[in-house]
Amino acid sequence: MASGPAGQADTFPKLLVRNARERGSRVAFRHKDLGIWQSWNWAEVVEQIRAFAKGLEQLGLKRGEKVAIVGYNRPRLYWSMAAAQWLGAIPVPVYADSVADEMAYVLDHAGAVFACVQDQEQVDKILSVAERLPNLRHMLYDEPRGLRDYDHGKLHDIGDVIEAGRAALKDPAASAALEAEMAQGTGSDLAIILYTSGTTGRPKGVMLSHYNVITAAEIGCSFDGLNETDEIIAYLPIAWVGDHVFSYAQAIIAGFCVNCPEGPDTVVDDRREIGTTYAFAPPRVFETMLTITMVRMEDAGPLMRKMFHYFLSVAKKYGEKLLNGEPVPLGGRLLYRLGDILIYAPLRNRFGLTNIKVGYTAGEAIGPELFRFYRSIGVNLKQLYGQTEAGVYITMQPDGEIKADTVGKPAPQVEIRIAENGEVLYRSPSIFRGYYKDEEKTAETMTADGYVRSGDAGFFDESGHLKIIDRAKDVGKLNSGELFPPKYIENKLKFYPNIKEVVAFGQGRDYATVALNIDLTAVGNWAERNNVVYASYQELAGHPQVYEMMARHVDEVNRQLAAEPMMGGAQIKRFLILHKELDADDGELTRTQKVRRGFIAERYAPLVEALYDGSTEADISTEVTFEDGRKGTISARVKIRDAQTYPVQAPAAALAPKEAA
Amino acid sequence: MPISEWRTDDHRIQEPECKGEERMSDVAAQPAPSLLANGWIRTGLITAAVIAAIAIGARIDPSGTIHKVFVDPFQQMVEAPDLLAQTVWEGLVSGVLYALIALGFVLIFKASGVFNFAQGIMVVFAALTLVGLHEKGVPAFLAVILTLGVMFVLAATIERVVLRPLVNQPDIILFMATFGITYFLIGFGESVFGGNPKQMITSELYLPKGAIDAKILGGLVSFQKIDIAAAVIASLMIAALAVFFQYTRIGRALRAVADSHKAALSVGISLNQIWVIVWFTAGIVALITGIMWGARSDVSFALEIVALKALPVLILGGFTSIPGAIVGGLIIGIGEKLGEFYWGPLIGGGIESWLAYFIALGFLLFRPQGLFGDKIIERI
Amino acid sequence: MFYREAGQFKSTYSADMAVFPIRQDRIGIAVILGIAFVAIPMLGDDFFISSVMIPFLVFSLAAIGLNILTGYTGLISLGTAAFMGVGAYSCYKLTTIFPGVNIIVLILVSGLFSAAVGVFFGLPSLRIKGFYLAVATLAAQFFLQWAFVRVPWLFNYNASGAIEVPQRLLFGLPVTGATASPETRYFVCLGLVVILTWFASNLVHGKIGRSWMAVRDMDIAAELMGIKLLNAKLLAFAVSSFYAGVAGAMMIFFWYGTAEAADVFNIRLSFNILFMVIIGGLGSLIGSFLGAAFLSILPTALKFGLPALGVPLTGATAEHVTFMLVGALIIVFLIVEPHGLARLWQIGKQKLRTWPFPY
Amino acid sequence: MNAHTMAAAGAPVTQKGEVLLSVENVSLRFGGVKAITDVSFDIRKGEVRAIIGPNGAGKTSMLNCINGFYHPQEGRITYKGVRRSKVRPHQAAAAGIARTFQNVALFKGMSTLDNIMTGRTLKMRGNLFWQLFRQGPAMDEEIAHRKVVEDIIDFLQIEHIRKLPVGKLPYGLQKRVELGRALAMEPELLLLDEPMAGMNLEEKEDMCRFILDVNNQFGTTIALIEHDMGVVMDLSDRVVVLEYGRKIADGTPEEVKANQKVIDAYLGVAH
Repeated sequence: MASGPAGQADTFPKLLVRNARERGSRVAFRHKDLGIWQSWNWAEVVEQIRAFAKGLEQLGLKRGEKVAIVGYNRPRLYWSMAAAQWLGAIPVPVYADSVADEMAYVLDHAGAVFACVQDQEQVDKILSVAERLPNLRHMLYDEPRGLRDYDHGKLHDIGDVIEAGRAALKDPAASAALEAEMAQGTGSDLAIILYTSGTTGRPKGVMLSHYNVITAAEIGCSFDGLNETDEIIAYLPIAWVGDHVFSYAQAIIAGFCVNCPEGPDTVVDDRREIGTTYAFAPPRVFETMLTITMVRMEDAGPLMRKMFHYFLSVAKKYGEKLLNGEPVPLGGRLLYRLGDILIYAPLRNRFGLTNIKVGYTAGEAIGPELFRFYRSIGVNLKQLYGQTEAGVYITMQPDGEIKADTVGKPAPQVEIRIAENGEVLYRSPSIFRGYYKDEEKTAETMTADGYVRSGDAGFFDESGHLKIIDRAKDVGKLNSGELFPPKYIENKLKFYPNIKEVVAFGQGRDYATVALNIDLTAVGNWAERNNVVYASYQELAGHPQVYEMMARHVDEVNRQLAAEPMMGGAQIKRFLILHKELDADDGELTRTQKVRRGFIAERYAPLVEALYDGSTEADISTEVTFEDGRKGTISARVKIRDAQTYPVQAPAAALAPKEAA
Repeated sequence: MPISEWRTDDHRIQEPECKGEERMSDVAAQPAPSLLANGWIRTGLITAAVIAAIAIGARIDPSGTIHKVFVDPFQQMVEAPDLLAQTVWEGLVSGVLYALIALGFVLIFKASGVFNFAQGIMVVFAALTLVGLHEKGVPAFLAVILTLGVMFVLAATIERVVLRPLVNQPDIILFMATFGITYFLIGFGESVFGGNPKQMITSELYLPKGAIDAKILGGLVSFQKIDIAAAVIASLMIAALAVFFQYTRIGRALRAVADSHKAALSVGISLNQIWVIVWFTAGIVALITGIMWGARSDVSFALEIVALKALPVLILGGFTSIPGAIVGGLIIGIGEKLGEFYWGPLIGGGIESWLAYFIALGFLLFRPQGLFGDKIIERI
Repeated sequence: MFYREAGQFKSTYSADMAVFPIRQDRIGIAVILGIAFVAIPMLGDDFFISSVMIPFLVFSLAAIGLNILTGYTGLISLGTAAFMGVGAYSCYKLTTIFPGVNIIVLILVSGLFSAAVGVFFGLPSLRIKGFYLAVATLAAQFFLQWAFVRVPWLFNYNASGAIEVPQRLLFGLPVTGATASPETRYFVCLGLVVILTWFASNLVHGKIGRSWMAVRDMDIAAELMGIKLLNAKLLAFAVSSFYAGVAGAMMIFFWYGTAEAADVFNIRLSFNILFMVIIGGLGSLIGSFLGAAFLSILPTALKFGLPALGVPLTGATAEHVTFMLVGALIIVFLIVEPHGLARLWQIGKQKLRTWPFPY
Repeated sequence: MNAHTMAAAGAPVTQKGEVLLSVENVSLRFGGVKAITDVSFDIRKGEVRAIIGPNGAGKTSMLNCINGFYHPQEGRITYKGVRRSKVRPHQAAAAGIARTFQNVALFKGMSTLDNIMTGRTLKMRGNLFWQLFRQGPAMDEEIAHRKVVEDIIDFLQIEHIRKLPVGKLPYGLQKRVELGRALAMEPELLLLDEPMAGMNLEEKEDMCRFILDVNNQFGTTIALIEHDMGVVMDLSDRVVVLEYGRKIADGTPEEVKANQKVIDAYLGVAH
């Protein structure tokens, strides 16, 4: 790993000092506390961090030692990271909601000697596992409330530590020594260890150097033109790489302001107050916001509701085009402008997204409808694909090239390769230096030529955008040897509001098939509008018109699949609509509402068989659990339909019918 | 007297501001603020001292202001007892009128907790309707019955349009609503019957006319027959009301509702019915008051101002006490007539317009709960 | 929908405690002031200014005064007209005694006289509450009204018993008397009302306002907080009467020009102002304006509006119908929104803030 | 169990500091009814003193005597070594006695913030002139006190209701706001009349913690009336027991719990 040229700001403490020099009076941190946004400018922040670092030094923190940081997004916890880095120690942020046992593992594994924590709750948690943490020497807390009577031998108020440091720094020699300590740091030094939970096993500590993090942060800053006038709200876990890069690294590099909300419950209000210009949220946040919107609008007057939906349809038609700078007829422009005054701008205001320059969603696939909704009302929402090991960025969506179903092009300085099995491999200056104390895992993950295995399967579409299909290990093969990505197919279908759940079959079979669950609310609404009478879910699910509807959706998905390289073989040949809703109580879904493919295949074996033996109907009877816990049996005759498949075409030609449709 | 038993000790009613939920403890106590603890004794002492001081002052300066205010009027009273008697009688008569207005008011306040500002206007309205109907050619006694019908319709309308939608609103809101009723009735009455003062149809109702001049205390005191009739009718009406409340089912329900709304419901009469009945009763009282008043002077909306005098009467008598209303009315009536006659000329006359309020105010400062009210107990 | 509050955050307590913390509200106020100071004098004709706007301003000020007493401190007063009368007569006497002194100063000083009288009649408020207190204020009403008629010194022994407003200049322009143009009178009224409203708003948002509201909401607890009930109540009486007094002086000097007290400052005016406060909304300054607008403009609008709609009305009938309508409207209002126009205003504002959501 | 609760649950100190307030032979009558008969006890600086007893035992009347709502006909109350006669409530407030009520007595039309701000009234100078302009000294003072109030809001964790009118808040929160308003007076003696009445278990625990924290962090002397014996035993240093207006026991929670008269009184009244 290369380090920056000598004398340049190649570590975060050096960058902070630069900020204090160049934009000392700009606000760096805000914290909603005691009713108002308490603010600190860069000069004050650096003064605090210096004193904090001195205080830590007095408590005996040494270069290379680890400092655990536990709590919600609080300015002084961010400062504790910088203060540790100032001395060459390595901050190890920990998820605040971890249970004591998990926390004990991380703290022990990292060998943390200090812990900076938010409040009594975290102090208690760590004290409860203190005997497992022989290395832990001191604990510092941000909020003194309730901690008055604790033994303060090893427990300190951060405020007191900073105060002590400040007093010690009155001595010019001590001050100079502290500066020298900071100057010793170089870009190649370890900056932070971020523990990733991973899907299996114990968390792994991803080691990132200053150079890694600075490079990653710079990629993002230059990509979206972030500067010191931007505002961000820090509300995601500080132990997560996204928050570390967005709310810490980029804030320091671009010099923008980090706003810490009053508490986890007030994020929405606090975001609105600040009016952030730069935002990050996982899809579920956007989804919740939209759901609340729709639910609330249900209570609005009929006129209001009508107007709302009319203008949403206008937005659907023109909004995204306008945002992408595509041509839109004058009438459309005017209508959109009117809609902006009446609906979109007030909506953005309620979401607190009025001033948003760019917003990111990542973490998991976002529904295209959801994604387009926000873009259509004028929020520049983008997707990115990233991992902790990459220092976050792998691919990003450049302005004007934003698609709902891809995660964008390789980020600047990132090289991507698709492996034989479809796995995405990447290499960049910001990738991690290895897992802490785990050579074996590191070797497994990194290739000899310096690429990192992402564990995800994906492919590039015709315009060079990466599409993530699934976890690499979940992607199967049909008998023909073609790829069969079940989750990818399921997600494509699930993004239709009429479809609630999908199970795709095909592993080790000749072709792909799906079993569907309709969304009773959406389809029921449709039925009401179209005078379709039904008495139960089962009846509606078996209705010929509903089958027609589903056939159209399947058809569309097939066209899309046909147009995508490598996916054409996974087109859906046959489908059926299940006679009952998949239910976690029946073991068909996990408690987090994920389909249990294997279990369903067994339970509905006659149906699955029918999907492959060419019959048009099949009888099934399944045991169900009612809400009151009673068990019963549902029997039904389920129809099976063939779906049209399309020849795998050249991408351009394949898109044509889709556009027409 | 049975009516006196109808007086409630409910603090909510004595103290309109003090709602039930404001009670904060289970133990009652005297209010700590007491300008003059042991009021009567201390008041007596102070009064005696003041009188003594005045007497001395008057002695020293027999022609000065003190003499004019504190000695001269009493000398006049003693010197011309017939004039005093006449004045007292005049006061008594207007006192009866005040008492009648206050009575209508007390009825409504007790049963529905509404501070009915419109009572005065109801009096005018009833009288106007009667005279108006007669002018249109309706025979007098039929007109009385029709007017009663109008008053019933009015009561039912008020219950339906005003009271029912405003149930459970704060007192001030209901009070304001009766202002609305007042305005409406003024406008309505004037547009139907015209704004000019009218003559009451006394002879058609066989009410006596003329005066009896009695030789009393060495002079002639003139008693208007109509005034005597008024006093008699008022007494009869009060007696009738007493019987009504004591011996009829509705009357008992009304007494129950004054104590608690729930209790009234258990008697089996709906609150709405009770309101109609009580407002109608107040309407009857208003009609009788209107006839009496109209017989002495013109029937016009000028009575609106006179009706306000019911307020000091109520303060004196307490908002919930019928005997209080009567005694209060008489005190105010006599007090202001005496004041006007003996002291008025000293400061230009016309003090009748405000004297009643000052009497009530002075009274309030020493006995905030009124003449017949129980001592207010503040609960915390 | 006009409220775009995203990005409006407070990083100091003074910003957080501002009377109008939302930028759009501040813009709204600026627009209203702009209309009042520029558009109305430019566009309104003399009739509109002198028969609609000036009465509206006078009533607004009186309503603010009564609202301070009744809405904020919870003391009912039926004597507002009398306190207005004190202001008017004081001002008249002051102009006679000090002909050279600036008329604005005299108007404000007459407010002080009214305040003093108000304090005197407020003294019983320590002992008595609620409707009982209303009777005390009625005593003020009738006594003062009597005094205006019976004490000839107050009207300079005029044979007619009326007071005639002399001409006074302000910056060389006649502002009172027959030669004063409606615009000048309007500007002076507007200026006074704006400044006094600002003062009132400052008072009710600060320590004093909190003491008043504490006394109103629960006097026992207020006393426990160390609030001296008598002081708080008397201060409310003083401030309230000051506003009423200034409004009364303005009424005679800028609107009526001449007046017989018994006709003007009567109990009905007191009631009218009480209605304004109730219909406008107790404990709301904006409500005072809304209530004043509603009740001062409504009769004029009816008088001229109904014939325009083809309902023939002669003078007397018009008055009767107005009375009926006002009475009916009061009842309707109390039923529909007992908390007054201010609450409707607030609900409307809340709707706009949460737009497009219903809540 | 964490370190904090262990420290708090340690053996209560039976005698804390000198006597702050003493009640000697106090009797209170309303007309012919005797509410309190010849009751004497004292409250020492820094302690949590509980007053318990069945309904109608005169507990609230006792508090009312202490802060000047009632004036007992007999006996004397000495506060900080000075015998008081006919103290008015606002004088008691000025002397450092704050109070909450059994059924909250908040200013319902005002926000949480304004309610607690009224608690600062005595500490505010208030200059009418500057108040008119809401600038300069008036604003500075307002801000200075707002800061104190915000600390209290933070302490009681009622940030989210800061600007809401208190009338519509749930009961438990109202009680918390009322405590906040009393705390804003920075009292030396805090009288709490059934601070936990009508609360659920969780709210009670919160309230207990607040009371202990107030006593602990600010050294405030607390006298409280409470029905929940468990709470009383946990919170208080000393307990005085009243029944029918008479004192029947006085001592540490353990002593009182063992007292036969107390047991009888509590068994006699179904609790």
